[in-house]
Amino acid sequence: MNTPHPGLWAVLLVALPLALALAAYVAGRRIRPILVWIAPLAMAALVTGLIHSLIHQGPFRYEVGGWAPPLGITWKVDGLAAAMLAITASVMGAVCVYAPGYFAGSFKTAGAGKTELFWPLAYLLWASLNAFFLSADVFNLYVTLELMTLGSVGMIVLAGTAESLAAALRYLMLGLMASLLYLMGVALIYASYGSLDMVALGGQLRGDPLTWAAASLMIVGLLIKTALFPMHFWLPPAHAGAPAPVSALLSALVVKASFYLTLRLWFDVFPAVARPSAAQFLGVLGACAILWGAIQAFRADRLKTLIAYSTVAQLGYLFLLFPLAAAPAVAKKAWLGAILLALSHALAKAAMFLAAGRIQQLAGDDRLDRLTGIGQRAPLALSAMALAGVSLMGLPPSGGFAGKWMLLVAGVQSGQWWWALVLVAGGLLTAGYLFRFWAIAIAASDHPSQRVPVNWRMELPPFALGVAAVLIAFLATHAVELLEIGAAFPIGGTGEVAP
Amino acid sequence: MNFDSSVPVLLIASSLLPGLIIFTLREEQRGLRTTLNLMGASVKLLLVAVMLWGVHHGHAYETVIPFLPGFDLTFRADSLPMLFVTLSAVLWLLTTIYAIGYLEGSANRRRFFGFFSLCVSSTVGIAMAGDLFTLLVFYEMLTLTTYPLVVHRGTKQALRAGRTYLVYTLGGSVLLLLGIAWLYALTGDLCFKEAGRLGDLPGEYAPTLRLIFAMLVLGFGVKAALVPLHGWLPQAMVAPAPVSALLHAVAVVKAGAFGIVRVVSDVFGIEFANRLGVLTPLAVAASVTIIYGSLRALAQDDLKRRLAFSTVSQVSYIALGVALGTPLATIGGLVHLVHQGLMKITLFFCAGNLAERLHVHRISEMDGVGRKMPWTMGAFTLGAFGMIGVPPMAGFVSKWYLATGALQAGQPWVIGVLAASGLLNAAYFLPSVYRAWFRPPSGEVAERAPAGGVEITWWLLLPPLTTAALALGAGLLAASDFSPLAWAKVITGREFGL
Amino acid sequence: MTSLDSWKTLRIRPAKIAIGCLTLGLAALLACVVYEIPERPLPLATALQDIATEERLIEKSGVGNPVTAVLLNFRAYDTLLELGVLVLAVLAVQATSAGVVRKRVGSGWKHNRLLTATLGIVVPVSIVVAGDLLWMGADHPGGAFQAGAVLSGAGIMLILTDRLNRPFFSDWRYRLAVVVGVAVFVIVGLGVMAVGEQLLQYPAGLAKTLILAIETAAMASVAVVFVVLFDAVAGPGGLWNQSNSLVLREDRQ
Amino acid sequence: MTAFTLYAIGGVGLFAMGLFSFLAVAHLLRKILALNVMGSGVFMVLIAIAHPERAATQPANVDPIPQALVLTGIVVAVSATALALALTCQYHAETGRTTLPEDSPGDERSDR
Repeated sequence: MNTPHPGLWAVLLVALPLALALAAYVAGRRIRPILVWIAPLAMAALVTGLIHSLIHQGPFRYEVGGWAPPLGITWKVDGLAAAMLAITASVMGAVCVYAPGYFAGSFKTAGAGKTELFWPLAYLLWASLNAFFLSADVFNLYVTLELMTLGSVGMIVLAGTAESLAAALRYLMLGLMASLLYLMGVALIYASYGSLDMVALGGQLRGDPLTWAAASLMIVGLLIKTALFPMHFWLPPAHAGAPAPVSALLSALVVKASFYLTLRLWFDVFPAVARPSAAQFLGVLGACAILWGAIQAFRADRLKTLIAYSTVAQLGYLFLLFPLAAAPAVAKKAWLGAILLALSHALAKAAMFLAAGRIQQLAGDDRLDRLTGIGQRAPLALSAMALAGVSLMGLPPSGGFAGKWMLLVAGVQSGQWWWALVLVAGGLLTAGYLFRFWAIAIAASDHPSQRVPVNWRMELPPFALGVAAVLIAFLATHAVELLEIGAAFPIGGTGEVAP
Repeated sequence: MNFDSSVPVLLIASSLLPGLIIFTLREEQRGLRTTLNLMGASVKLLLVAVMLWGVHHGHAYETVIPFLPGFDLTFRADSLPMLFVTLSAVLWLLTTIYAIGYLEGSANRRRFFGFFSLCVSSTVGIAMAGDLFTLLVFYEMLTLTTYPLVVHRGTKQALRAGRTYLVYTLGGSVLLLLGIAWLYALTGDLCFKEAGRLGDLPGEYAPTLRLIFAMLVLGFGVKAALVPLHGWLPQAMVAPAPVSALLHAVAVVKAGAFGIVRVVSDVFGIEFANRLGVLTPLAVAASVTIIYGSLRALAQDDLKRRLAFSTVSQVSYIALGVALGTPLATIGGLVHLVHQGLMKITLFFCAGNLAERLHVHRISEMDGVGRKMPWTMGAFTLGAFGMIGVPPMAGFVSKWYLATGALQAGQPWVIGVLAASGLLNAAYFLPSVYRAWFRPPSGEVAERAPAGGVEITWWLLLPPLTTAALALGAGLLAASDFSPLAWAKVITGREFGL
Repeated sequence: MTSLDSWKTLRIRPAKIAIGCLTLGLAALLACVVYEIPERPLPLATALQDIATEERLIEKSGVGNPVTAVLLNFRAYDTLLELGVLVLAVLAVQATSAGVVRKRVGSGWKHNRLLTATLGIVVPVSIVVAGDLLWMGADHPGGAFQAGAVLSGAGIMLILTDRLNRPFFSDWRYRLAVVVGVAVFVIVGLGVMAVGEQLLQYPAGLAKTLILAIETAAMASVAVVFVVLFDAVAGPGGLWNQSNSLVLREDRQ
Repeated sequence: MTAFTLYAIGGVGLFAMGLFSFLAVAHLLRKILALNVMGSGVFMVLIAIAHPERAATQPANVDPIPQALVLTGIVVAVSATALALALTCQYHAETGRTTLPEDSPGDERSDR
């Protein structure tokens, strides 16, 4: 047997977490060390293997079951998918190391059996995220979307409070409604083209009313799941109410997944109906999200609510891609910028939620007015927040800066200066609400600070994520190389555009 | 990577690494922290010495670090960067020594020294940046790393000062960010080049370029405390004395002034900027700042506030120098970058000593302090005379060149500004000197130190004495080969192609 | 009473009218769109026509019923994930009710003679019917889900008559039964890769056997999942009974 | 009007009715029912697509793919409904409410 088919990596990326989830459910605590330490390393190795084979053997399609479309389901493995898989592995790995400490510390009294459920749920979520990023079949994507929704809901209610129940219900209801909108779109597409394969559809779609209606249904469904303004209202209670490791997964990964599919559909499948006016409209919604999310974050009285509203705002940035990429001359820059932003936001937001969980545990509460001087008790967690915050604000030399700078240049170069203004205004607002927290955290506290030993397992993962959110900027050139692999999108070149 | 191209990186690393390591240390590991700090500062000085020698012999140290596609981090150390790098390296060592003594026994020293080192790294990055993008990256890093220092004490007042600082600097950053992006969209290249690179653009771009110039200068002007963007600086004096030294001399206001110099001379080019007609408004703004700062300084009783407004006034000499657009004035502006740093840091060190030892915070409390702390007040007096521009102090040299440059530019009104400023300087510095030496100790000072001198520890005394000596030396030995003046002449010669 | 108040008693609010217009518009739009579907060509459906015309494709699938062929061979991966959805539902429901201290209460129907007599018929018949559905599903309508649903009916009856009264979640055998469908699916899917095939690509000749194995496991999972879900929500002492006043009435407050 | 269009338009109608109910009604059980009606609408459209007269497999047979999709969709819907019911019961048990806090009756704002 010669070199393994690159599909092997992809298969294992889905099968391994799935199998581990089942094992975790049946076996309970017995396989905990595998879940916490070994599996994340194995997943990292698998992602590395996949990226390696992508770089050397190029992008590939994988026909699951050996049936070609339109009969079977295929995966499309390209650079963008690999980047999403890699970021998923990073965040998941950090959460796996972090979670035992969190649940041990936060749920001493509540049902201990309940926290056992975190593991099968998290690993199932991991499997469904990976399956989602790989899939190129619009119906299969529907099933994985549902998997993600149910998994997320199951994890939100682990918090066990009435608020988290309400948040989970709201999230579930809207998620199901959004999925059904999406599914109706899928039905219409199949009815008029006879295929569910995104690659095949991409070359064939016409710009007629039916396609337009199908595209709208699918994309609106996904926008609800991405919590784009004004459909964001379900997000803050859900992300703020969940246990911290769960919040990290939801804010960093789950909302990115539906954004990822929106991108794929918009640029790969529906270019015939994706009109510039629609792109500008999405940009406007993104801009509103940036402003509204920031204002709400500024008014938040709890740390986790603040971070959750920050997610609403940061998701808005990603939607500036649509109008900016509509200008061919700067499309590459806009692409790179938006993807870098998405990746660095995933790292930064996960870092923030995990650090917030630690801070909440130390302070017994995450109300901002109780956190005065908390920085002295959890310096490492606060450093993680600071590093992540640098990236969120878009200050150099972080991944957030890299992304925003590329978007900014794209905006100015294509003469769409209003998006450039939105970008910088958003950065200022972000600084506003983040410094509001930091000022509280580093203020001199009235009580003499008790020394708390650093809980490495809970403070190192967010710190590492924060560092990664900053250093990812230096991987930007490599990110371009990766994203170019098999890109049907307008990436390519080095981003150099003649003046 | 050969030695020449790794030097700029090493120079940044010599403060970055100690800073990062300090964060990992425990608060109690005082000895290790001090060793790291002093080692880093010494290594940096050594590197600077090597580079000075190299640049003097015609080397140019260049490094390119790939960053974003189309936007690399480029570092280039030739004569202008070296001027700033040398200043900040020397002052960093002295400020570190001072801070070790000053913060003895206070809380959060790990945080302080860590961010302090990062600040200096950012400053070196700003100095050596080979293009506007790199400059922007390090300029923003400087903003970020300074904030924890400004709010170091964590009091309400400090937090308010920190907020003001952020509002001003981040506002400036926005202008800078947009201006640089616009410039890039226009020219596709952000590299610095002597005499600028925009001269070839067609004439119809002139209004756009003027707007970009305004955005960039305002962006840098925030840190350079150009009126009316100076509001953060007097507030920030609530921070501990070493931080004031950092803000006023080592890094922050200097970074702003340096940015303005870069924009005028190496992005637009002095000649081209003159043709665009943007230099005169800049000169006027600088002059207004000089007079306004001095007037406000006169009205302050709080010593550190008075010094802060004095900085507002003095830093604008640098902008004024390049704005006048003649070789002599440019020399005056550039050399003032160094001179002002040396003199102002002396004054802040001394003010810190007074506060620390005698709890003197106001001018009106300074009666007789000279008798109690003769060495400190000696350094203070030298610094004050320098600020006024008394020969042969360094300040005199700068003002002399500025004045002759103004004549060369045919703008004699500037001499009036300089003279007025000199008088005002005298008016707000001489009373404190007079009180210190010629009035008997009164009130609290007398109580605290009933008999004889109460000079302070060497950690706190050595730095101001050194800087005062340097300020004196820079004036006395201005004609020598390695004086700041000689460097400024070399730089100006290149810029004007002389 | 102002006109506004009468609006409220009718409970027709402007928001509802707006939503009504919106959804009506959507309905009209979609109706127009689907109305014109029959005239459209299907550009990408060529391979599908092969299924119908070429008997070989169906033969290769190992089963005679085209729907089963799609579910367990052509698009078996969807079905695998769908079984994953079932597992997730159980996990999430368990997470919801885990904090609840369950009082196992009897339904009081254990000694109802009519029910006992019915059970004696229904349970064995269900088992037979389920087996038949599973076996017939290969070539006729039916299959694992239908069979599992029928089986679960029997299970639910046992629960309602207090004959099956167990803390399902804490019994590892039930947890194993919940996941066995996915587990067998994954094992088969990966197993065929060992003989050099793609994921879930059954080797020639083995298709029917493997599909039956998967279907049997899936049936077990489906049956247990439905029973467990029913028990958690509506069983004696389940969530429904704990919130005894939950009816289709809006809050009074 | 062919059988296909009849079913398809019926499905679209159900879908829209479900959507209206979902958006306009606050009671959680009604919302769950509404979602199921919506789902049935989509399934009906898919079944219509599979109709021989419209099937991708013209001219011979019923198209098995949409039928398989419907079966998958039903199982997903059942799972989701079970979870939604469990959550609703638990929510009601803990808070005594049958609506989410934001769209309780009397509040003009409906569930967007």
